[in-house]
Amino acid sequence: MTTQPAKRITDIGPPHYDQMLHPVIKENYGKWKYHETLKPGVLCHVSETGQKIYSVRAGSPRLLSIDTIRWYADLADKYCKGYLRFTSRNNVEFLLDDPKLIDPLIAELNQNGFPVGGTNNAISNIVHTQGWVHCHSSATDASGIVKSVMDELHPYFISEKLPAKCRVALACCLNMCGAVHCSDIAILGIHRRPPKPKHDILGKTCEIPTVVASCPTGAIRPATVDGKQSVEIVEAQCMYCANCYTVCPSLPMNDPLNDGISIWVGGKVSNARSAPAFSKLAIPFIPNNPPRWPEVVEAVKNIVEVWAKHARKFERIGEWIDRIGWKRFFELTGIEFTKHHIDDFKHAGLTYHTSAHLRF
Amino acid sequence: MTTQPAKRITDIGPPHYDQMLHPVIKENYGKWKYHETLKPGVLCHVSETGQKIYSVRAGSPRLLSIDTIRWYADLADKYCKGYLRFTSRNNVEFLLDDPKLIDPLIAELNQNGFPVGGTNNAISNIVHTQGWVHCHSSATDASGIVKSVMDELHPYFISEKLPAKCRVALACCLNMCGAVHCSDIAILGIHRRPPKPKHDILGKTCEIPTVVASCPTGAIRPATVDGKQSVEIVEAQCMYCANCYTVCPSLPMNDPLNDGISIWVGGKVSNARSAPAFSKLAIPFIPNNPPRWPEVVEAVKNIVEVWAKHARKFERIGEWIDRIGWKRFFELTGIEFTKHHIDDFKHAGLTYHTSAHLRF
Amino acid sequence: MADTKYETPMLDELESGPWPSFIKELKKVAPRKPMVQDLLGQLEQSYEEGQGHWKHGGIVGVMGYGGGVIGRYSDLADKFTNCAHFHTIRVNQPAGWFYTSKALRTICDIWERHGSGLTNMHGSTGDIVLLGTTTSELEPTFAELTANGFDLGGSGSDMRTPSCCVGKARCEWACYDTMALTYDLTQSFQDALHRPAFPYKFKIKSAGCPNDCVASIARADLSIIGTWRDDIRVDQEGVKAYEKAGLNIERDVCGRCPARCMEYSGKLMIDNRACVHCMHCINAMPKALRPGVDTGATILIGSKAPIVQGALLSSVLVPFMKIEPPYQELKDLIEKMWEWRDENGKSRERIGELIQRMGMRNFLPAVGLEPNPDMVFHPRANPYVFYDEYFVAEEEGEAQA
Amino acid sequence: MADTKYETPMLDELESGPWPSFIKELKKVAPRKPMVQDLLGQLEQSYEEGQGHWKHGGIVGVMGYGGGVIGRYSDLADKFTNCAHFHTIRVNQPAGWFYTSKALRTICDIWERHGSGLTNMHGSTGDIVLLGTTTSELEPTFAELTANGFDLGGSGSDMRTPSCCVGKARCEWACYDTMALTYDLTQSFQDALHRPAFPYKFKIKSAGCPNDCVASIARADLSIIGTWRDDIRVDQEGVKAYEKAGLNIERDVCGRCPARCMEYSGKLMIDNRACVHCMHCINAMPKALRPGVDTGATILIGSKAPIVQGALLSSVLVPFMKIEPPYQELKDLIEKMWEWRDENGKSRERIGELIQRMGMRNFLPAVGLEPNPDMVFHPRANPYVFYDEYFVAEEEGEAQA
Ligand code: SRM
Ligand code: SRM
Ligand code: SRM
Ligand code: SRM
Ligand code: SF4
Ligand code: SF4
Ligand code: SF4
Ligand code: SF4
Ligand code: SF4
Ligand code: SF4
Ligand code: SF4
Ligand code: SF4
Repeated sequence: MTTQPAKRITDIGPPHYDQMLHPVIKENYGKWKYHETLKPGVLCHVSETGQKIYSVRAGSPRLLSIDTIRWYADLADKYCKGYLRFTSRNNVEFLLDDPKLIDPLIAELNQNGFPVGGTNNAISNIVHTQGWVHCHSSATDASGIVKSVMDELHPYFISEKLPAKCRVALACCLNMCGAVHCSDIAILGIHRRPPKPKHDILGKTCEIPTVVASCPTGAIRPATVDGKQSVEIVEAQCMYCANCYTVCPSLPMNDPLNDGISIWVGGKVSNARSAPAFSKLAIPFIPNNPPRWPEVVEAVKNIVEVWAKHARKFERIGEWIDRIGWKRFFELTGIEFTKHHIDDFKHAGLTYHTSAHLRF
Repeated sequence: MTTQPAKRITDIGPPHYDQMLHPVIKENYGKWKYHETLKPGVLCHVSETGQKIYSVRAGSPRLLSIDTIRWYADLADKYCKGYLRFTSRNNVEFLLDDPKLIDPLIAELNQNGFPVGGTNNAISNIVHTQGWVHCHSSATDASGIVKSVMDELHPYFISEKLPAKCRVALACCLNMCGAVHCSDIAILGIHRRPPKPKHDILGKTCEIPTVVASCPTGAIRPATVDGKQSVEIVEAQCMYCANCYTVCPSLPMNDPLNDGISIWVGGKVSNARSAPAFSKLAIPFIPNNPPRWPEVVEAVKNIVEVWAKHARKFERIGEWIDRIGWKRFFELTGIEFTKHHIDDFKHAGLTYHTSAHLRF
Repeated sequence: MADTKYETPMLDELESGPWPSFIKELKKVAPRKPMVQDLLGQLEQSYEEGQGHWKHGGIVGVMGYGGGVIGRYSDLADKFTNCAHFHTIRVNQPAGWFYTSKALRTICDIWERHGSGLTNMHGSTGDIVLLGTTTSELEPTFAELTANGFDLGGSGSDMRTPSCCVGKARCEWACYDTMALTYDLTQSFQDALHRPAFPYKFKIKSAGCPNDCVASIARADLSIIGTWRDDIRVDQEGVKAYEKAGLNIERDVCGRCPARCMEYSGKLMIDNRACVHCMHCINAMPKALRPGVDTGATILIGSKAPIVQGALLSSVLVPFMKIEPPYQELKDLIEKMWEWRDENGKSRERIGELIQRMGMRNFLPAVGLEPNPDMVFHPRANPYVFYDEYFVAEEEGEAQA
Repeated sequence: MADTKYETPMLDELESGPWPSFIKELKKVAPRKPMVQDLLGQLEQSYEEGQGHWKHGGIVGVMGYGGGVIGRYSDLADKFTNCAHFHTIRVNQPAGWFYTSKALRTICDIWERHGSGLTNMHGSTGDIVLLGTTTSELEPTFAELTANGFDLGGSGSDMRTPSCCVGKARCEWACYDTMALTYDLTQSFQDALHRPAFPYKFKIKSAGCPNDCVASIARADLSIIGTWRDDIRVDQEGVKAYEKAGLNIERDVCGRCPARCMEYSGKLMIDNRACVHCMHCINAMPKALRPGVDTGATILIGSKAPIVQGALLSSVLVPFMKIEPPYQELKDLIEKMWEWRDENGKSRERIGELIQRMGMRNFLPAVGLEPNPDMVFHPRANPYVFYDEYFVAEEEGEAQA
């Protein structure tokens, strides 16, 4: 670290949002009355005062260069009096008070390869994580898969023709920084091989009791290997969660032959209609196939399309499956149901089907 | 045991039911087309052949003297060609082929204090257990409470005016021989004090490792008391399940000051409409108050009446609560919600309310 | 009260009221049964004190059988000497609890001779419960019972007496013959019933349709619940008749269909592929609707009361099985699950708990069943998937070698 | 490709297609950023091999702060020397992710000077993520950031950067001011944010209504979800307009209301006492329906990703709380739960897991809340109820004395 500057400023927190608000927003803060969608990606919020703010939402790779951010700033200056925002799904939203500028803005965005959409019953941006670009934990990449999948789902980003919202998310390991556990479709990187202890250095780099305690299934035991203090992994008890690796670098999990992707479906976050729900396992494993992961793209697309075809209005994927049952879901998507789909973790027994409500 | 008789017959199983069937039933076995209810407690089943069998259902204390059974036999001879049956809820059903005999049979039953009813949307007999009449485990009596409650619910037995079926059950301890865990209303005897080890004899009467292993919460530890091998109970960890007592007589649980009754609601067994469901805690504790347990009677009656008043057609108690929410259930019944209602056993966390679906 | 030995003021209060009184039952036999007189005395004391007075268990039985008798001793034996012993005998009921008056009288006569004269018709598991006798009367009672075609039920770690709903004998909805199956299973597994050799009890209950009138899904390790897989039979005229009679078909039938697969507008339309076979519409209009004709049963596994690890409901094992004599598929399945439990189960662990502990992953292959989405409410939500093996890179293989 | 050091044929394939390309982003700065050139090289190798090439963690940071920087080192440092260090800096976003072009340019300029020129707008927790710099640049970056009014976000076992939905700034449904609250909490708990002293991380997310556009119920230890407790405001003419426009109100609005508390026949009737505040009807007819005016929030606790004991959703703690400055009630509650966790939590145990482990029974009194049926889906189904004390008979007391 460099030496402390003379007058060190700390603990100031973020800038106050007030400085960042478009005048129309500032004036109508808390006074919004209703909104309408002018076209996919373009919202118009109308205030009690009659004033309106127009939002144009553009898709983003999230991993942005400062060049692109500067270009966003230029666009904001040109169309939005200098005001813009980002969304909770990492899209960028340009805030306009002049509806005439909407189409020119969209044209400029499109020209530069930034699609406008993601509103209402669209597939918005994929919430995702670091992958091979920045994380030590990843069982797969993040940005590359997102790019490949969104290239394919792009028609659903720029239109609003789906039965309901469909939220896709990706996390490159079980830590799930993409919080994929509650998504309509989740793409999750998984390991399938127990950690390979580096016996020579483990004792020096890690606290063995901490390592042992870190394993949720108790698969780790202290052991002396070649005269060195280390741990042994009871491989049959390991389900590759990598929690041990998080606490101990000498237990690497990466393994190209066994790492890959799993697909999960039917989760949601909103309380609209049905309660928030976890995503459930659809496809246990697809090998990593960079740079475009065609099998993953195909799997996601298939699920989206089968759902789009069969769901009723307002039915998100999980709500649709609730109605038709998992049996039909597997039939209609052609996905195989395997032993891996049956839970065997802590509360597994509660997922067993305790009724005679069956479809034939 | 007495000595073995010369020709010992074993393993013959029960008599074949064929011998026990009314001729009309035998002839129409498997050919029934539909049924109708002639009046509460009186069913008429109609066969494809056009033949009919009439069933008259009478309430029963279940604990029957052979005198009463002989009287049943007499009635069966008089009205039913000698055929009758018992139900899965321990009522007796007289099977008639002559509808003219129905009313005389009912008259005779009523005269002798045996009510006719229990069909359709009635409250049928209370499934129950041994209690102080026969069991070593009981935290309360069975037959006495059943008698007291049914005296009060009798109007609901002889009519069919409820919104749906309401199944009441009683078990005198957590073993739940009355299988009260899936009843609309369950009356359950509970202990509230840890077992009191008989240190002087425990080591001799019980296998200490078995005793220790029997405790689901790990509240039992081997201990030497006054020089004798025994166990100690970590009282704060004991939730009075009595499983240790079942495996070891030297850990008695009975304790009049602390034993009593809990009331559970909303369970069901049938798959009709909603899936089978467990009963949930309504009232954690009511002291034993023999001979008539007025507080228990009142509590059950209150729940029945509040439900009857508010439920829609075909809504069993659990289905009604599903619709209105537990908050309203507690409000409407005036039952207090306490910390005891919040689960803290194995899967407790899954009962926490993970949505913003709330009623105000 | 002259006929009983003890004053029983508290119990006497339970003689009044519209519901038949068990105290009256006791008093009916008490005059000729000293055992019951003492029982009344002891029970009165229990009522006064608020606690039972029976000692813990005690193993008694009949020769060659390991179950069927529950030993019971008073802890006030000095005071109530006549009910110092008060064992119960569990007797297998005829399937469906059907009796002739003759059969009932036979039992009464035997019990008059050898026991208290008190019974439960029936026990919660389904047995005829003969309530209260002494050790020395057990063998004679047994001899008379078997001589008259009756045999003992279960207790301890054995197969318990199977029981079933009235089924095809008197119910139009029975999707298979519950009584025939129950009789057959009881006979086929006599040894498992009479000689406890399991880690813990095993109960079988058979219901003819999803109404489950024998509570099998809550009270049996093996629950056999009838169902159909073709279309519900609809008599449209019958439906209209219900409407005319005042039933709100749209709201109360279609509106309560859990699959929301019905529509009514003069004609009842059912999307049978979506129907979950709950029985509601049929229950509501028994004269107009009937289950289909391609019938069988769903086999479910594992229900039990809460001790020790919490109550369980049975869960789907085989979504649909034809249930026809000689029931070989079902019997094979039962034997395989028993074998698996014998190998893996702990003492006092029900099969449902064992499956919870070891997982379907271990159980299914053992009983030769393929995973099926009907077995679960939903696939797993956690990412903790076990794999049986993994790939090893060639270099590694070499390195290791 | 001339501008980059390495051939990246696999990555190049990710430049085509209609979705904006992150590879293009990398390549935009690569010409002037050797770090990014090497990053491209290393990433290409990851793509070829199917695995990442970053080493495990590494603690780096700025003076006096325990969080906000994620240390990252290449395990191919010899080959890709320029990205041997590749730390990220997490910077607190303005609430609601609102920016002026000026503010954005300020950040870009700082990052031009001190880092890779790559960012995430934004990280999953909500921070501005400045992606990739060396240890020596951390302190200068920090100095420039604070000089310009920006501060670091969280990492490690601290309070993480709170985030929120757009709320009252642009949404008509916001039931409280999410941005004001988020700003205030972030400022009030600066110390907890910058100096990790918890057993594990703690996240706060604020959504203005039950639509939960910031996924708070799934991704925050403390989820603050706006709601109302009076009646939904209905403009009946507006409703009719939706009908005219083709919305099937009965089927698609009333029929999907989870409380089934709506009826429509020319007029929309809502039983507001039964309404569960799901937002569906309002979502479906935003011009006609609005939340009530007695607004506040539901406070929920405990969500997290699956590591270690399985994922959790947040669960109801306070069904309704008014959310108004100075937010004292909420802050007191937060501090009490932190205290309780500090005392009881294990390292790497989220508060949700701690509550799962110790039970609401222990947690509620610690934070001064009474049990409430809204906290649970349903009361317990198992009979394993603990009591704090029991009665002791007088004799016993004496005997013991
Ligand atoms: C801008 C944003 C909030 C922000 O602060 O950034 C936002 C804004 C709006 N949301 Fe949202 N939601 C935003 C993320 C979310 C999320 C969070 C997420 O996806 O991680 C959810 C929960 C998703 C889930 O359940 O899994 C979410 C669930 C909703 C819903 C409920 C949808 C449902 O049927 O389940 C609505 C209501 C609707 O669309 O009918 C809604 C409605 C809206 C409205 C219409 C609210 C309003 O009146 O302004 C806004 C425009 C919506 C649109 O995109 O059609 N918003 N919305 C977020 C845009 C993300 C994006 O770039 O696509
Ligand atoms: C006789 C008996 C079977 C037996 O083999 O003994 C029986 C017989 C019939 N049941 Fe049952 N049920 C019998 C115990 C049960 C049980 C088991 C129990 O209570 O422990 C259940 C499951 C209860 C539960 O869900 O908790 C049961 C749930 C039903 C249902 C579903 C009711 C519901 O809406 O949930 C029906 C359908 C109906 O009544 O509409 C039904 C319908 C019937 C029908 C109408 C079937 C028929 O067509 O014959 C029979 C006359 C019913 C009546 O009482 O109104 N039966 N029925 C049992 C009578 C017990 C008694 O004495 O009252
Ligand atoms: C007699 C009967 C109650 C009744 O009044 O009807 C009964 C009585 C006893 N049961 Fe039971 N159980 C009876 C049906 C049940 C049922 C209901 C059923 O079978 O449908 C259950 C709940 C379902 C189940 O099996 O889970 C039941 C669950 C238990 C349990 C808890 C088992 C468990 O796994 O959770 C015990 C405890 C034990 O086995 O150690 C138990 C133990 C006992 C013992 C043997 C007491 C003991 O701790 O050893 C009781 C003897 C009482 C006595 O003195 O006669 N009894 N027991 C029932 C048997 C009569 C019959 O054969 O027909
Ligand atoms: C950068 C970011 C992903 C992203 O691409 O956006 C991220 C990146 C990492 N997360 Fe995360 N997490 C990020 C948001 C999340 C979220 C989402 C959220 O906050 O809404 C989650 C799920 C929600 C939750 O908190 O449960 C999340 C759950 C985890 C976990 C699992 C925690 C758990 O209790 O289950 C870990 C493991 C750990 O803490 O040891 C983790 C650990 C990590 C580490 C520090 C890796 C590690 O094992 O130590 C990652 C560093 C990557 C890197 O090299 O930069 N990260 N992490 C997100 C933070 C950016 C920001 O500050 O805005
Ligand atoms: S999900 Fe895993 S691999 Fe991906 S950024 Fe988070 S910790 Fe790293
Ligand atoms: S990966 Fe998970 S399950 Fe496997 S040893 Fe490590 S901590 Fe245990
Ligand atoms: S419920 Fe308990 S006390 Fe009652 S009979 Fe069964 S084991 Fe005995
Ligand atoms: S009663 Fe139950 S919890 Fe208490 S010590 Fe005995 S086995 Fe353990
Ligand atoms: S379970 Fe079905 S078949 Fe059996 S009696 Fe009940 S309704 Fe009839
Ligand atoms: S049986 Fe049940 S699920 Fe099937 S159509 Fe009838 S009501 Fe619906
Ligand atoms: S959570 Fe509610 S208040 Fe916030 S943006 Fe979404 S819809 Fe609007
Ligand atoms: S907010 Fe939801 S629950 Fe309330 S009336 Fe509207 S749709 Fe029904």
